Amino acid sequence: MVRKVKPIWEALGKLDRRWVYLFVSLSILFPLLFPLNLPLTVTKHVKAVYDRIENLPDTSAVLIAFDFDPSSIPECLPMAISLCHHVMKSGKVLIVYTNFPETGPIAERVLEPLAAKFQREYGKHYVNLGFKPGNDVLLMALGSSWTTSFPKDFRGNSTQEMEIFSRFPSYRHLSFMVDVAHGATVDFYITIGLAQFGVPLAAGVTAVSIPQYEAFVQTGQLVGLLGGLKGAAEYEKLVGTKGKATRGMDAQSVAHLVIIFFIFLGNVSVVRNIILKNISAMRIKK
Amino acid sequence: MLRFTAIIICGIAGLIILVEFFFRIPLFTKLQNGMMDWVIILLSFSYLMGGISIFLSHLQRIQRKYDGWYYSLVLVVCLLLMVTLGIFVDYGPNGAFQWLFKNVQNPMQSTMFALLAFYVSSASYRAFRVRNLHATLLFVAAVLVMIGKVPIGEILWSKFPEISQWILSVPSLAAQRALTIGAALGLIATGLKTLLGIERSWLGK
Amino acid sequence: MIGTWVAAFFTLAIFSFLYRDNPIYRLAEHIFIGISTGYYIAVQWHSVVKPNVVDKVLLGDYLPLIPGVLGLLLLLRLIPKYQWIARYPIAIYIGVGAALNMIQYTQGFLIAQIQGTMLSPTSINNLLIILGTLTSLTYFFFALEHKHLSKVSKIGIGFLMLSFGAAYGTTVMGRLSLLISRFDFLLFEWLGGMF
Amino acid sequence: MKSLSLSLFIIGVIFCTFQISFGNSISTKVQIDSLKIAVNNQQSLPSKVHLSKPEIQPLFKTERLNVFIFLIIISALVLTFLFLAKRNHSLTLRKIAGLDAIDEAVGRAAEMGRPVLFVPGSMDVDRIQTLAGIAILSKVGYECATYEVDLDVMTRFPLLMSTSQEILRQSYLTAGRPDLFSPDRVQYITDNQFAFAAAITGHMVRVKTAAHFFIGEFYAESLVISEAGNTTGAIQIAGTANSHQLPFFLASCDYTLIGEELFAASAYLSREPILLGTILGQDWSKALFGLLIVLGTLAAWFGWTDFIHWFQTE
Repeated sequence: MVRKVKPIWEALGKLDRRWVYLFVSLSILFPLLFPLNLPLTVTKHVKAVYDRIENLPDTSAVLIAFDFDPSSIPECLPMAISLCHHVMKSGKVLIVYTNFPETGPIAERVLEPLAAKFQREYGKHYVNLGFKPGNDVLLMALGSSWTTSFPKDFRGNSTQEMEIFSRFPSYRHLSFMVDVAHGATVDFYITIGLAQFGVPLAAGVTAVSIPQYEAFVQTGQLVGLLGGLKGAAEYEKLVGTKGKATRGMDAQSVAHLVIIFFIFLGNVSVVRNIILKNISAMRIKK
Repeated sequence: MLRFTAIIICGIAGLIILVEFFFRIPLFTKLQNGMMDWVIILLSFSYLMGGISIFLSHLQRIQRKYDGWYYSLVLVVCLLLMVTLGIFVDYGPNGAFQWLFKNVQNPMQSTMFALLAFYVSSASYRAFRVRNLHATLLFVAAVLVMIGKVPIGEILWSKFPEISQWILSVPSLAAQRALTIGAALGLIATGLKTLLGIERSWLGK
Repeated sequence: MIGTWVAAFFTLAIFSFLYRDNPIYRLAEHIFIGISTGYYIAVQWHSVVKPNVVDKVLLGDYLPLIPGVLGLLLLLRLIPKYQWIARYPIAIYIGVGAALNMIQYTQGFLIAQIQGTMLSPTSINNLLIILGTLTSLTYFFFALEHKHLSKVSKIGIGFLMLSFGAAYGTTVMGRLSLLISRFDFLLFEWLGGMF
Repeated sequence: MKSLSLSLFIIGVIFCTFQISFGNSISTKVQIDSLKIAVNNQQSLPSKVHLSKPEIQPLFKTERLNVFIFLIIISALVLTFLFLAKRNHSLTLRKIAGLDAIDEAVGRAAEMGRPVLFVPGSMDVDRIQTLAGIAILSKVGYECATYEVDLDVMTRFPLLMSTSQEILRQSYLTAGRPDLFSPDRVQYITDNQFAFAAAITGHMVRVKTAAHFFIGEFYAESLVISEAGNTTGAIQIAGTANSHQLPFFLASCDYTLIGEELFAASAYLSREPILLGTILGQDWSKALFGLLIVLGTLAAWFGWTDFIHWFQTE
C-alpha cells in the first residue's frame, strides 16, 4: 500500500510562478547592491585569445567585428570593450566594422573614450567602418579590398586616403580577428575568413552559442573562445579593467544557485514518488 | 517561361562563384568581385522592401479599421518620424535620430530578451521534470554546466569548473559535431537544389 | 536625464508583460516596431544606397546604376501586379547565396569537422569524442530499419541529451545575464541617477 | 514564343551589362599559358604575401581538391536518390518513433474527451520547417477525425492559417469524416511573437486541451508555450530544427522530434519525392562520413598521417 504523499511535498512542486520571479529578482538585486567580489579564475580558451593578441608584432592589424544587436549587449559589449582596449593598449592597428545595422553607433561610443585614453589617431591607428549588409557576401568582397565595399566609414569621411587602408588594403592583410557575435556570423569568418583568406580568428559569443563553437576550438579553427558574461569578465580581469561584466558576475552566481535550487525543488515530489514506488514494489515482491 | 529565366540567372550566378572557387580564371575572379558588390546593393534594397512592406501592412490595418488599428497608427507615425529624422534631418551622433535609437529602441530590444530570464527560471522549476533517463541526463548536464560556469561554483568545489568544461568539450562536443555535420549537409543539399532549379520556393507564386 | 527616464519607462512597460498582456505593453511594442523599422530603413540608406550608389553616380561612375536599378525592380515585389519582375534581382542573390553555402559548408564545416574527429583513440576523451560523434550520427540515420542500429542510436541519444543539457545550462546563464544588465540599468543609471 | 524571346532578351541584357562593366577582361586573351599545368613548382600562395603575379599557376586550385571531391560525391548521392524517389514510390524511410507518440497522444485526448491543440511553428509558409509542421498536421488531423476529437490550430500568419485549413479539410476527407471539420477552429491570432505565445497559453489554460503539438520553426517563445502547457498536465509533442530551442522542448515535452527527425517524419508521411530523395542522399553521405571517421581514427592510431593530411583545409 503506497503511503499517502504528504501535501507539503506536493505543494512544493506546485508553487505559483510569481514566487519564482520574486526569488530570481531578489537573487540579482542583492548582489548588485552588496557586491560579494567573488574571485574569478581565467580559463584556457580566454587566455589563448589574450596571448595571441599580446604576442602579435606591433605592425599588425586586428579586426574586432561587433556582430551583435542590442538584445545581446549585456554579454557581447563588455567583451568588445575589453578586446578593443587590449588591441589599442598593445599598440596594434584596430579595424572595426559590424554586420548589424544597430551596432555602428554602439561601436563609435566604445572607440571614442579608448582612443582618447591611449592617444590613438583616427584613420592611422584605428577606424570604425560601421555597418554594411551582406554577411558572407560582404566578407568575400572585403577579401579583395576594404575601400570598394566601404567607400565611406561610419562618420562619412572617405576611406580612400586613410593610411590604414594603404598599409592594409584588404581583409587578407589582417594578422588576427575576433568576431564578437550573438549568432551565426562566426561561421563565415571560419569558412571564408580563415579557410579562403587565411586570417586566424577567435570568437566572443553569447553563452547560448558556447556548446556549438566548442567543436571549432577543438579542430583549431578558433584560436580561442570567450563565452557569455563569464568570458567577458575573465577578459576584463586579464586586461585589468573592472567593467560591467565583472560587476554582473556576483549576481550571476547567486542567480544560478537559486535556479538550481528551484530545479531540485520542482523534482522533489517526482523523485519522492519514484522512490516510494520502488519501495512498495520491493515490499510486494518479498 | 519567365520563371525559367529567373532559374537560369540563379544558376549562372551560382556557377560563377563555383567556377571561381575551383579554377584560377581571372575573368571569373573579376566577375565574382563585381557580383559581390552588386549583391550587397541588392540585399540592401531587399531590407528596404521588408521595411516598406511592414509600413504598408499596418497602413492597410488603419484603413480597414481592424481592431487595435490605433496601435498601428502609432507604429506608422513612429516609422515615418524615424525615416524623416534619419534620412533628411540629422543622422549624426547627437541628433534626435540617435537619441530615439539609444533611449527607445535599445532598451526595449534588450528588455524583451531579459523577459526570457523569468520564463527560463519558471520553466526550470515547473516544467523540468526528471521523467525518464533522457530527462535525467539533460538535468545532470544542465546543473553541472551551470554550477561550473560561475565563480561560486568554484568556491563550493574546485572540480566543478573542470567537470563543466569537460562536459562541454567531450560529450557535448561530439553531439554538437554530429548536429553541425547534419546541418551543413542540409544547407549543401538545399544550395544544390536551388542552383539546379529543383528548389523553387524562393520564386514565390 | 530625460533619456534615462524614457528608457526606464519603456523597460518597465515591457516587463509589465510578466503580469499579463496589457495595453501599455501593446503600445510600447508597436512603438518599438515603428521606431526600429524606421531605423533600419534610414540605416540602409546611409550605409549602402547613398555611399555605394547615389554618391558614386553623382561623381560620374555610372556602373552602380545597374544594381541600383535592379534594386528598384526588387521593390516592385510589393505591387502584386508587377511581382514577377522582382524575380530577376532576387535570382542573383539567391544564386550567389546558394553557391557560397555549398562551398563554405563543405570546406569549413564538413571536411574540417570530420578531420577534427580523426583522433587516435588512445586517450579516453578522444575515444568518447569519436564514439559520441558516430553514435549521434546514427541517431539521424533514417534510411535503414536495422535491429542493432537502434541500440547504437540509443547511445547517440545519450550524448545528444548531455549536449542539450549543457545547452540548457548555458542558455539559462545567457538569459540571466540579460536580466542582470536590465536591473543594473534600473538600479544604477535610473534610480542611482536620482540620488 | 513571346515569353521565350522576352526571356532571351533579359538574359542578353544582363550578360552584356556584365560585359560592359568588366569589358576589358573578356577581350584580353584568357591566359592560355595557365592552362599548361606546371608540374613541378606547385607553390601554394602564402596568404600574407600580396598577390604578386607568380609564374605559371595551374588552372585548377589543387589545394581545394578535397572540397571538389566532397561536393561531387554529395551532389551525386543527393541527385541519384532524388531520381530514384521520383521513379519508384516504394522507396521509404524507417519508422519514426515520434509518429507512434502522435497516435498515443491523440488517443489519450480521446479518452479524456478534451480537444487537441496544434501550433505549426511561429513562422510563415515559406519556411521549410513550417512545411514539415503542416505535413504532420495532416496526420494529426487524420487521427483526430478517426478518434472524433476536436482539433484547434493556432497560427501566427494569415497565409499559414488558410493553408492549414486546406490541409485539414483534405485529411478529414480521407478519414471519411468531412462533417467533423470546422474551418473556424483554425485561427490566425497575431503576428507579434510574445502576444502569440500569450494567446496560446491563455487558450491552453481556458480550454484545458489534453494534447499539445508544437511542430515547426520556433524561437524564444517556445519556452513560454511549452512551460505553460506542461503545467496543465497535457501530453506534449514538440518538433523543431532550431537547436537553441530544443533544450526547452526536451525539458518540458513528452516527446521531441530533434532537428532532422522533423524533416524525416514529414517525408515519411507526405512521401514527397524531392524531400524523400534529399533525406536519403544526406543519410548515405552521413554513412560515408562515418566510415571516413573510422578510417581516419585507424590512420591516426597507426600513424599513417598523410591520409589525415589529405583532408587538411587550406
